[in-house]
Amino acid sequence: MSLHARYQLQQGGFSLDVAFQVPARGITALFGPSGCGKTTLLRCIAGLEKPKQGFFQLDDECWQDSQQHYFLQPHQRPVGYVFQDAALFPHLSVHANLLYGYRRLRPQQQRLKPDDVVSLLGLNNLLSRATPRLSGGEIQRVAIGRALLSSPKLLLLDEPLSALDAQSKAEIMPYLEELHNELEIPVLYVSHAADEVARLADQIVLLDKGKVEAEGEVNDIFTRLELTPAHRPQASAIIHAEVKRHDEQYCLTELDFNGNCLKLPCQNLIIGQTVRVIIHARDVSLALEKPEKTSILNIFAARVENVVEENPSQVLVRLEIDGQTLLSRITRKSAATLDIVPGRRVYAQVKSAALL
Amino acid sequence: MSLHARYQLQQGGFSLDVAFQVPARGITALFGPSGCGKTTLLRCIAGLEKPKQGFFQLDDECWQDSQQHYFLQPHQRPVGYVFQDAALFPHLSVHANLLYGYRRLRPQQQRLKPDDVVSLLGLNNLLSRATPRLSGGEIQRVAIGRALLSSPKLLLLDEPLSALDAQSKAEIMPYLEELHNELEIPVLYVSHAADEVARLADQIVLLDKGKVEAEGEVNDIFTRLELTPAHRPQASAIIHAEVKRHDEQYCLTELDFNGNCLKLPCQNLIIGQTVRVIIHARDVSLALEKPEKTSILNIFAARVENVVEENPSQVLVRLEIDGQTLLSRITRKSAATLDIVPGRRVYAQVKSAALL
Amino acid sequence: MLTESDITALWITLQLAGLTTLILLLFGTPLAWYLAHSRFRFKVIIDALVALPLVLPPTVLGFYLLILLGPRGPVGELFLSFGGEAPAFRFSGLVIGSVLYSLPFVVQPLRDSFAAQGRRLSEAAATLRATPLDRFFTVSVPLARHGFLTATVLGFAHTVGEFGVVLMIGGNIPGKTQVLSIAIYDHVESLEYSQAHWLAGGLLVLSFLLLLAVYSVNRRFSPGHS
Amino acid sequence: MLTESDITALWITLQLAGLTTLILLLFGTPLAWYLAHSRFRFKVIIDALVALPLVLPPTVLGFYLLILLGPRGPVGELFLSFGGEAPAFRFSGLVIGSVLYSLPFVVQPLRDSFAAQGRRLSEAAATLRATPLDRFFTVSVPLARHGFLTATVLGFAHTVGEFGVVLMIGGNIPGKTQVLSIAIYDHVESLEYSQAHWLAGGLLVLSFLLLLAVYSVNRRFSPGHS
Amino acid sequence: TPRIAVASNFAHAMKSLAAQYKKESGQEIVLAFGSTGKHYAQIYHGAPFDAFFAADVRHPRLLEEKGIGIQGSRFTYAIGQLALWSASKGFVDDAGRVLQQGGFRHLAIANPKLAPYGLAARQVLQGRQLFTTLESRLIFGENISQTYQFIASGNAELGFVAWPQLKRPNHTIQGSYWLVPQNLYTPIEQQALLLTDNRVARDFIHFVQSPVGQKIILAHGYTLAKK
Ligand SMILES: Nc1ncnc2c1ncn2[C@@H]1O[C@H](COP(=O)(O)OP(=O)(O)OP(=O)(O)O)[C@@H](O)[C@H]1O
Ligand SMILES: Nc1ncnc2c1ncn2[C@@H]1O[C@H](COP(=O)(O)OP(=O)(O)OP(=O)(O)O)[C@@H](O)[C@H]1O
Ligand SMILES: [Mg+2]
Ligand SMILES: [Mg+2]
Repeated sequence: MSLHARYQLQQGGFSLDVAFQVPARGITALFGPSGCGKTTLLRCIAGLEKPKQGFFQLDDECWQDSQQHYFLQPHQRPVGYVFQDAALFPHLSVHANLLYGYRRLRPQQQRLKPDDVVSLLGLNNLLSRATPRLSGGEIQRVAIGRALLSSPKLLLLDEPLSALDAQSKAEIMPYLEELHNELEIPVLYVSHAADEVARLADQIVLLDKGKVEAEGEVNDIFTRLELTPAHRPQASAIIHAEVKRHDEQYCLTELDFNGNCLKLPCQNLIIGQTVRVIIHARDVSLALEKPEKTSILNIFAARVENVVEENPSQVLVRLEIDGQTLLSRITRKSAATLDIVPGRRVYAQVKSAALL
Repeated sequence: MSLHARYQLQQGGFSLDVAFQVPARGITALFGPSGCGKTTLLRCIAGLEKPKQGFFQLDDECWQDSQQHYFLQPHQRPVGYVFQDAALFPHLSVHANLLYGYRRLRPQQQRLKPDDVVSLLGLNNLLSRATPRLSGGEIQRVAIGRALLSSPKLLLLDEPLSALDAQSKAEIMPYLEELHNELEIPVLYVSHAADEVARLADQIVLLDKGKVEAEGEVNDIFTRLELTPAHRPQASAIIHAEVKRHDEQYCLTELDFNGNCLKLPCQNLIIGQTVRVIIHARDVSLALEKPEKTSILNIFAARVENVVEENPSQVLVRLEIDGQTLLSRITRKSAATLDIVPGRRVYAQVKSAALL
Repeated sequence: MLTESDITALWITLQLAGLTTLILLLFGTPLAWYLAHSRFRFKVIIDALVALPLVLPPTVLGFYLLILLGPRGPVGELFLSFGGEAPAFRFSGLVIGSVLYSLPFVVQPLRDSFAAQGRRLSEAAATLRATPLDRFFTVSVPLARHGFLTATVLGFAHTVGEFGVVLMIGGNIPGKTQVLSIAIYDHVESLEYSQAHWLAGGLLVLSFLLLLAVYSVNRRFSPGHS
Repeated sequence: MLTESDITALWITLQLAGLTTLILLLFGTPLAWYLAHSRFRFKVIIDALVALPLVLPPTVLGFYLLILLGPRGPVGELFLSFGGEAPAFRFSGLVIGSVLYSLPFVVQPLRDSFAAQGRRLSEAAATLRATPLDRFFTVSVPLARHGFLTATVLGFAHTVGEFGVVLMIGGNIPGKTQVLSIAIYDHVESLEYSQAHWLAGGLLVLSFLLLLAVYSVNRRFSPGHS
Repeated sequence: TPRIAVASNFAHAMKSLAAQYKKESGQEIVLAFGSTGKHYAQIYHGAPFDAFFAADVRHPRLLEEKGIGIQGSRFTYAIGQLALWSASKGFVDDAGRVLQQGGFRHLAIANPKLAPYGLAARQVLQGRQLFTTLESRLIFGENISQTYQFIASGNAELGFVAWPQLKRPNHTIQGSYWLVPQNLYTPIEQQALLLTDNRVARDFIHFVQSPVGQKIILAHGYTLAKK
């Protein structure tokens, strides 16, 4: 169950030369600087570019194999593509845009209900509107809805949330997550927002100048210290934890990872469920003695594994807490003062953590 | 020296009815959910919409006054407008796009050099390219360059950085700041990214459903607790501080505010200079006793002014440190355990702070 | 005012113009699409060929068509050898002549409309499972609405007004190949001015109303387009 | 093969077609712009009027122009009252007739091109200090390139091929108002077929080369447009 | 029903003939008007006409020579008369002196290459040694009816038209004219040719040559060939 892609393409002065393989489930983030070829890659996968050398396979379905001279036409590929510039149909109303792909499916293929998508994306009042009269964010929401309603087997999202405000994002992101869980659609997700990526993605493919620079699990990539900082998403660690109990009084949810208790603002979770939590390095501070009478609830005994200088002022510290990796960003001065060296036992104070 | 704007406009089912006045210097952020009328407002200011009721004055120059039947045509208004969808000229090369406005200025009006703008925006390799062949981020950079080179007296930026990666942003943002300082151009800046707003903006105008919900200094708005959370940017406080000394050894810069010392990763600042620092509520934790042997360098004695429940799990605490306001977000449980009530003396631990 | 033969001529004219426009839209549309989107190096030749019939005076074009399509012409002989009849002096001949002569007025506006819309939206439709034909009809054609309108109006009106080609190849046979334009021309030629005025005036008013209706309907159904 | 008078006719034809196209582009462009962008309720009337001359047979149109422009016609009288001469049988008359008759072929493609580009980019130019005229010439016109090409080709070719109007209003004066189309026509009518063939063939080849050049140049200077 | 191709200049007379013929025989005749040059090309290329009434002698003769039509059926059905006409009263005198006197900018004639009336007009001018002097003022109609329109609309002050155009039944002549004596130009013979062995067409041609037919032709301003 995986997604293989291999493309070689020359476009003016730019050449794309990528090959990667990621699990065909969950969200894979495509991350990289402007002009590195993310859009071009998505276009290849959708079949809109026809590179001389190209191979694509999703699970056991091959869409393209230049060696076999095999090429599935774009309309035969079950992708849902949210274009970077939306590309709504100007001659159709919002409603007709949304249903364009939906109407072309056989009924048993229609896995989403238009009404659900419309209300989730907050498009109820816009349905009869002509698309040239929409605001930037409205355009993006319609584009997302249109792609989702075509019940794709692979979602290609090219910065789908860039024009949206925090609240719209906060509403749409959980839905995207749920979607890919429920419908088990793998998603390729282009985004410049490290937060978004950290929150949504399971895997990451880092691109630079048309080449794959790194690929792997989000946690792996986010905690890899050797990647050049410019391209590295926010340093963070991802923790797999189990829901233990709810503190009704203070509305907190307690999670357990490797015997440690992590408290989060209350979440609508079922006890016993396994969840993933992201902890950014910037939210983790270190202390030599266990801090008392502090507002920080999550304090863990940890062992320093590694210290890497991030810049002249700051270091990244890789910690181990009962087998779980955590990152902490502290000043070089603190590292010196507290004598943070590999092997040292410290307390990690986690100011905030977010459920993924 | 201020910017007055007052517009009433009906557009299909949407009505814009705003009036605000902000200082005609620095960056004013327009903040609000998708479809609230930000783009429409910018279009009014640029003269592209002609509302029945409208008034606009920048310093002592009136651009529009519907009561006097006075209306300056768009091309007579010295604005630099970066459109939400860029609107590059498809028939012109990148170079010709950049110079379109520049060439229409008298030499003494040309306050920026094309070469500088080009190299800052990293467009050197693209100059001869046709614009339909650019990537999303490249398009945005050209649009920014084109607007800047028209040496405007007012910059209107409609989500100019939404398609850019963190590094490009990090390069362009300081330039925008510098620009508006050096050239003293006021900027109206639409963005959904609270970080960007916090970093760049001096004033904020909060819009919702076509109406002004709040306006004022960034610090004021960010620390106002009564604004509905959905529209509120990240809760943060802004501190004015003076550069005191540089710690060469650990590459730290020490700032002073009201007698307190704030240490930041080293910055290229001149001693004696006054700077603004943003401290997010999420980065501030509280302790009753002064924490020792911790990696957190910035710990201040503070007095609790006010506690507001943000949601069932979390509270926002407004602190006073020698006359300076700071916000801290902690769990309700910690607030109860530590008995955080107005008047209480605490220690505020600042995990990170950023220069604006 | 109008004689019976004038009415017959009107009827033939409408049939001719309608059929010609239909054929032109049918064949001109794929041709226009090809010209707009193909990257074939020599398609400029086709581009140039399409406009070429225009530069010949209609009567002269008709003359050559007569030579070609008459029973002694190569095309006419072809028709005859297949058991048909040479198309000259029949309605089919009129149609062939009109199609050829009005071709550029249909193909060129369509080509421009197709070229102006680019491939972007057609690509979007492709990712939404629309087959090439499907997206052609649901995206490219509606987006080329203005082009189709112009093509139809120019093609139809030009066929109504054309008479050189039609006169030559049709032979002005009343009830068969005499179209309205020739009828008016005949009236003018034989100094029957008042009849000519009536017929021309009627044609103008009719056409004006038709055009007005077409443009108004088009306007009403324009979506958000400014 | 070509007589001297044929060459003169060719020369007059080129002048006529060139001047007509120029005038049409000059006046047709603002008209097309207006039709594309105005929100005036009754502009559909103008839209319909533009296409109207087409439905009349050229000779008939020429006949009415003759009456209109003649010394007893309202326009002719106007000319005379200003100390000018009635334009019939002069080059100016030919130009007036051709302009009127080729008007829709120039205005309609331009109108479509202007309408298709919307106002977006013109607005962008406005915020970059371009005056309305400036942005018209630096944004709207280049973006309507395809439309201008089509308008020019159709307008020019149609004027070259037209002869009904020109014959009627020009009086076929050799060296003055005898254009090539009439010359070819005369050859055909007077059974001088071989001369007609030569002339028609020459015209076709010349036009073909001209069109080919125009389309090739246009293609070479197309920026990134697919 | 037979179809007959008729030179445009003979349209009026032919309509009267056909109407009268219908009254007498009950037979319908379909008439297709046009220029003789076009008709010639069309008939040569197989146009379905049963008879051809040309505006001149040359075209039917050429057809006959090429073996088209019923050999020996060619005959002169009418002879045209030339008139100098102006739409203004008193402009043209009854001897055509106005031609020498000048006082006009445009003199309209039919194109001598295409129309026999044009040829005749040129002969008249040449006979008076006026052709070269007036050449620059000549306006050429494609055919005789265009020439008439040039003059009628006032664009040409005067010109040579066909007498039958002026002397139409139920039509009073406007302006001034000179009926050019027939000795000043080669007679404008108009010939007809039977193209098929159609019975009605043949019968109609007999009717045209009958006294009733000839009376109608004369009434329209033509003269007849001396038998
Ligand atoms: N011509 C129109 N007719 C009807 N409604 C319109 C028209 N133009 C814009 N609107 C509506 O006006 C509202 C404001 O649009 P505007 O583009 O100003 O929003 P915005 O604040 O810029 O949003 P975003 O952040 O999504 O870009 C939107 O709801 C939009 O749908
Ligand atoms: N037709 C073309 N000819 C030449 N260069 C091209 C063409 N199309 C794209 N490029 C270049 O290819 C590179 C990759 O473009 P692409 O759109 O894939 O970038 P991207 O990673 O999506 O960037 P962004 O984040 O800015 O959208 C860019 O530098 C772009 O300028
Ligand atoms: Mg991209
Ligand atoms: Mg907007």
